Amino acid sequence: MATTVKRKPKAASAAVTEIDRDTRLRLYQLQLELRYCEKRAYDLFLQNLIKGTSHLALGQEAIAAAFGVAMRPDDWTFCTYRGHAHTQARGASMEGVLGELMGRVCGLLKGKGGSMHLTDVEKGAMGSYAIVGAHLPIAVGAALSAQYRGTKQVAVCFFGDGTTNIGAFHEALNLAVVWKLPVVFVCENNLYMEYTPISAVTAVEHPAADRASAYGLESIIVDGNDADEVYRVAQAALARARDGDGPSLIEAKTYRHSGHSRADPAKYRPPGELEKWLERDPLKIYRERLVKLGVSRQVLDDMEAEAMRQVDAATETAKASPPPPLELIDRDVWADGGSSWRN
Amino acid sequence: MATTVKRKPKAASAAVTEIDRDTRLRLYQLQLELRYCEKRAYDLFLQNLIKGTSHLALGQEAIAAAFGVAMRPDDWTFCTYRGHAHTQARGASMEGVLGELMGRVCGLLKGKGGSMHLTDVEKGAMGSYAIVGAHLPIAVGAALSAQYRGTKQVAVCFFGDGTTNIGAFHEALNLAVVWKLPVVFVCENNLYMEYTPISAVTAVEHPAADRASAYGLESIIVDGNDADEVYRVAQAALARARDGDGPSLIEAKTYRHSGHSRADPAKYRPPGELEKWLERDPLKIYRERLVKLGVSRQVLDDMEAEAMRQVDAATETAKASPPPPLELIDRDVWADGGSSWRN
Amino acid sequence: MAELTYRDAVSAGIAQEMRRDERVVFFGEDVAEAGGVFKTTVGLLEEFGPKRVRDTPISEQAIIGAAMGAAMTGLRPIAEIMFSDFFAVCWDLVANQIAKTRYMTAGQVTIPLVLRTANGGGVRFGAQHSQSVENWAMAIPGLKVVAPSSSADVVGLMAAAVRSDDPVLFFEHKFLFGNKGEVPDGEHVDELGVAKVVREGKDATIIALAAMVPRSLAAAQELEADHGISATVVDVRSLVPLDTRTILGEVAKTGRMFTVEENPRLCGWGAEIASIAAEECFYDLDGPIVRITTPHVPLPAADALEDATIPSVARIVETVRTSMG
Amino acid sequence: MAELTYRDAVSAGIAQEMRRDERVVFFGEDVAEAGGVFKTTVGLLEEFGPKRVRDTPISEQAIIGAAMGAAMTGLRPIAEIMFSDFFAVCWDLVANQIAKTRYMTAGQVTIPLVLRTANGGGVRFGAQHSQSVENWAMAIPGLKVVAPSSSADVVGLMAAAVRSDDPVLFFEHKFLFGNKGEVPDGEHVDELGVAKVVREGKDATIIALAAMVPRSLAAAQELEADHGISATVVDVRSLVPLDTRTILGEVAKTGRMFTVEENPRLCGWGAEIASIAAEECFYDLDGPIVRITTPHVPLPAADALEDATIPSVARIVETVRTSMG
Ligand SMILES: Cc1ncc(C[n+]2csc(CCOP(=O)(O)OP(=O)(O)O)c2C)c(N)n1
Ligand SMILES: Cc1ncc(C[n+]2csc(CCOP(=O)(O)OP(=O)(O)O)c2C)c(N)n1
Ligand SMILES: [Mg+2]
Ligand SMILES: [Mg+2]
Repeated sequence: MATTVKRKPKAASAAVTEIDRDTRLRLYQLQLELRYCEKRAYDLFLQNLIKGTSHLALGQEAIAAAFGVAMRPDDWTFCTYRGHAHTQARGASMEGVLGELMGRVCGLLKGKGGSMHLTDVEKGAMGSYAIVGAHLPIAVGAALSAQYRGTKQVAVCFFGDGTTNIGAFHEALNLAVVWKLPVVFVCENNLYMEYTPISAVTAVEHPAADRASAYGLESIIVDGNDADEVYRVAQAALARARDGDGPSLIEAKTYRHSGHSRADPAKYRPPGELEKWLERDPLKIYRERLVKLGVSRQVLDDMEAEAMRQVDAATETAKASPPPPLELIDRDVWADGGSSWRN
Repeated sequence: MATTVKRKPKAASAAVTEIDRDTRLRLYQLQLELRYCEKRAYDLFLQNLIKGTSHLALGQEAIAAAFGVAMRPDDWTFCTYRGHAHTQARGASMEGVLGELMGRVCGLLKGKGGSMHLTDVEKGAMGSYAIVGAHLPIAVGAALSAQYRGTKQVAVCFFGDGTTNIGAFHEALNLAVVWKLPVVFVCENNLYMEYTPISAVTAVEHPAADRASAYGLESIIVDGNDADEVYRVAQAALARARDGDGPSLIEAKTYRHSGHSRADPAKYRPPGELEKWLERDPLKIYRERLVKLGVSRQVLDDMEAEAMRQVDAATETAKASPPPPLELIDRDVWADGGSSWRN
Repeated sequence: MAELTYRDAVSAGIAQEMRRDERVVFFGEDVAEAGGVFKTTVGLLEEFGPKRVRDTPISEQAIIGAAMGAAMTGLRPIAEIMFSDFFAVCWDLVANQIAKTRYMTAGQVTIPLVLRTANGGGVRFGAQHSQSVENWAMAIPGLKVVAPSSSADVVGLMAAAVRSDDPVLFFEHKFLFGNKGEVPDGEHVDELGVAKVVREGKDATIIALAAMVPRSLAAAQELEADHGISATVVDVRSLVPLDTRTILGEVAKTGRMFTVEENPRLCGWGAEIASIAAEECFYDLDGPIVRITTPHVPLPAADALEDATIPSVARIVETVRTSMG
Repeated sequence: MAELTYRDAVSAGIAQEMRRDERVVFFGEDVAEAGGVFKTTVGLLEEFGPKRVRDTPISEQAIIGAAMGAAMTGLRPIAEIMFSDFFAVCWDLVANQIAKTRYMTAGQVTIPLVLRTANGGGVRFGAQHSQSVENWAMAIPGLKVVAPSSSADVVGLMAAAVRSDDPVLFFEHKFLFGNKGEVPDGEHVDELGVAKVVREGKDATIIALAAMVPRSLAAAQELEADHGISATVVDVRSLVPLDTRTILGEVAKTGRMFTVEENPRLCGWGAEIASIAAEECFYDLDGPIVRITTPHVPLPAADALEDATIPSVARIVETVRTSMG
């Protein structure tokens, strides 16, 4: 699948620029880390060490990884409940992620938020939002802050195909364009909202790209399983935002290998669909490309082993971490650290 | 201004069909009634007989009138606080309208709703909604009911340019298309939201028409000050809906002669703008056309006198009507007629 | 009598009403093909077909608006809002449109609909998927508000809600979905606005709702067994209409009132009922009215934290015991 | 001391803070070029320019979301929601995002913002433009809630709200916009969470907010003059944080408590404060706690109906008199 673009001169769409070897290795490394860590999360469910819900992005790693590599350290990420990868891709620690899923005090949120709200402000991971659409306007606000303060920071906002049908999507896109804000909207079209195919509930074929013109934006579709393609589009959109040319809306075509959430066996998929997409697994694609580009198998094997080692270490740390102390219940409602509503 | 249309085969856009003399006279008569009644409302403010707020549609009558004439009696209208004309155009009585504005018991809502909520269910005027955007999804629901029951009724939903930037607009349009519902969305683009030019807060030039493609709909722009043009577009859209071909989105270009609401002197308008639009006053356009088509001035003068007579009579009735009795406060919260929340 | 889970009682209740009345249609996100994310609507699409049972986009305003418009024009829709927290994205349609339109139009419009939702905490879903927001609804004139605690009540109150000509918000409790209970055979229809005395006692009256009902019952048993305190437990079931007769009557009998609610501390339904008592049966009270609530914090996610935040059996026992002591 | 209308006090308060702190930006619908539909923000665009004072589209979710995102990243935004009823179209951003994010992230995020709005009835705007929804906000953990009754409080509490590192919902009352009052010269900064005893009495304590404060004062005068009942009046000013010390202290002194609120009957702030008293100063009470509220109906529009629905001086007098009699 090639990147397709319609209309408008100053495009956020990808120029065919070269990506150097180091960048490529970082892209692979990051995809490995995201993949292995989420696979571990899956194992931890099965061991009943993760309670509540959890939403894996297995198969969608190329997008988070490409942006993670392309973004400046002081840029901001806003993502969803399916945000483990996006948060980690900004540098949040694996034990912070796994610990939060397991409800341990070493978790990014000390267990207070849970899997759907991963946040690491120091790393620019400005939060995972669990109500569909809410974070799009919030990302717009961060972009307003960057514009106002002249910092050239960019807010990147990830969301799913299903999110394009909620009102907040529309309001956020319009305001971002009206104020020409440095924000990049990334729709990860994985074909399904929860269990319902996006095509069954959407008036257009490409839920994001076919709406871009409603905000005077160009229509950008990228192969979300190809980290290089996403990286190029990301660089262009980030540059456009930094140059003061306003927002972009990118639709990345992808697929989640597992169900919507922990509870979902994904029986609604037509037979053969998953298999077809597994052929296009972003890690598989990327490994093959690196091999073709002359990276030795040994280097790749080492990278894989290293990622696994990190995940193992993080798992041990998280498992050893205690549950959060009960006094945290009354902490941090307010900026003074407390929760008191009376004198 | 001609009707412009982009894309799509089965169009709700106007074919250049002939409009017969009788229809034309009804269109004029209705525009007169709407105009004179609202002008009277304005006079009644000045006499302090109308309290609270009130939103006139002086200058926008062609749209309400054209749909009023084109719709079937059992079709449904959903409109906004600026809904006197739309409600009256379905057959609601002038004293019902003026009485409601004056807070009298003869009002359409017995004084309980006020000017922003005019409703006459018997006439298919299903309500005026005062929170921007809310009635679009409600109209979608009425269309669902028509589709489900197979009645071929159509829901027509009027709203302003500013409304295209709120989330409910987006959700309603998408769902209407997904379910292929018999609903006609009519955006009356009068260039301003309240006091702010729509162009200052909207990402595209044509707030509705430029968004039609985001729902797979054709882009339709019509001269909203020409009742014939609107009538043709209305007929086509209503037919399309009745034939089971789904919704339409129409952008009607128009202008309000007065301020946004009672409190607004409309100082934000650039000099000369109002004057330019007064040249294109729908009543003026229409009278000239009728004269050109051979209708005698005497017939037109008589129609005008008759409309004025009706307004005068309604004014007297409304003035003579008492304020609503206090027992209405506790009525009609519930379907049993009462308001009791306990036993 | 059949034994049904609370979960299955939901679809049973809806199916009972859809069989009876063609005007009842049902829609929401993932409710049709998938049978709902909580599996509360399994089988409805199969039985009633795609015209009556529909999947929607993620468009809560459109869902609620569509339900309202359909209800105004002859249907009796049931719409699902997947988690009650999401009422916040469509509250205008609920609180400003559905609740007020009949009144504002002097009765011209009737809006017979049911908005069902999964409410409440206890399942580690975190602060945006665990709220108890029945108090948001209770605060809005024009809405009826129901929250069943048992399988039988799910069916019976669902039927009453669907048959009501007024809009009803129907709060199903996530924590109860797996609970089993007897449901009367044949058509089962209950009544809105009737509280139930689920345990009779002499010393104190505990007023509870939804998941707090079984917890209050367990607490009452422990209070009796371990502390010799005999407590009445009232299941409110319906916040609007509110059965003040039963509630105040039971309070007057014991002279002590406790409310147990999942709402955060401020402005929950417990405050409302406590205030009614403080005004209307002040002279029957032998001591302070005590509310047992979630503290005024968003709900934390980790198991230990969540369990210590929502009122527990232990906290109910402890609070009643100390206040009576 | 300058005399300012409540309306002009709004822009004065905002301007005072914008002069002091560059991080304060302000936006909303029709607030800049037009100075606001209530003319509460006249002159701000002229003084602070279009980078800091911005008109928005009709997109309340985007407005509130933008305020939140900006607040998380270094600004201190003030956003306007034109009528408080419209919080219903953006309640998710307020109740689920702004209120909870700091807590959920274990304090990683600070959200210093002010959401201002025109609240309350009395101006014939009908049920969708007249609500008193400060109780909606009070029910949500994580929001501070302020409602001034005088010009001085508008300025002083606005300053406190802007300087607070927590999100504050600031309820300006439509009915008070034309009222004049003294405002201290120079920088005026008040404190959140401090109630004010605006009249001291011996027999009863009336707890009021916003437009109900002048009305309660008038009622207290009439009660004293015509019925020999001497009433304390407390202006709550801040619902969160709540000055329970002052409120309960004043209730304890007189032994009788009345709340006067515009909220509809069920789950208003009056219920909350009454319940606190029923628990914490039960033994100080000499009689029932009585709430004076709008009945549980949407607000009707016609003058006669609206005036008879919102608590009036006459109704306050009558209710207190009868309950004390
Ligand atoms: C307002 C709202 N409605 C419904 C949900 C329940 N929900 C959670 S995820 C989801 C599907 C989202 O689909 P999409 O945007 O495609 O993202 P994906 O899960 O595929 O990454 C739904 C309906 C929600 N969280 N918020
Ligand atoms: C959700 C919401 N936000 C703001 C308002 C206040 N308001 C009333 S009318 C209006 C302007 C609407 O503009 P438009 O849609 O163009 O309609 P017009 O008044 O021009 O007919 C605004 C902002 C409202 N009623 N509802
Ligand atoms: Mg998806
Ligand atoms: Mg307009």
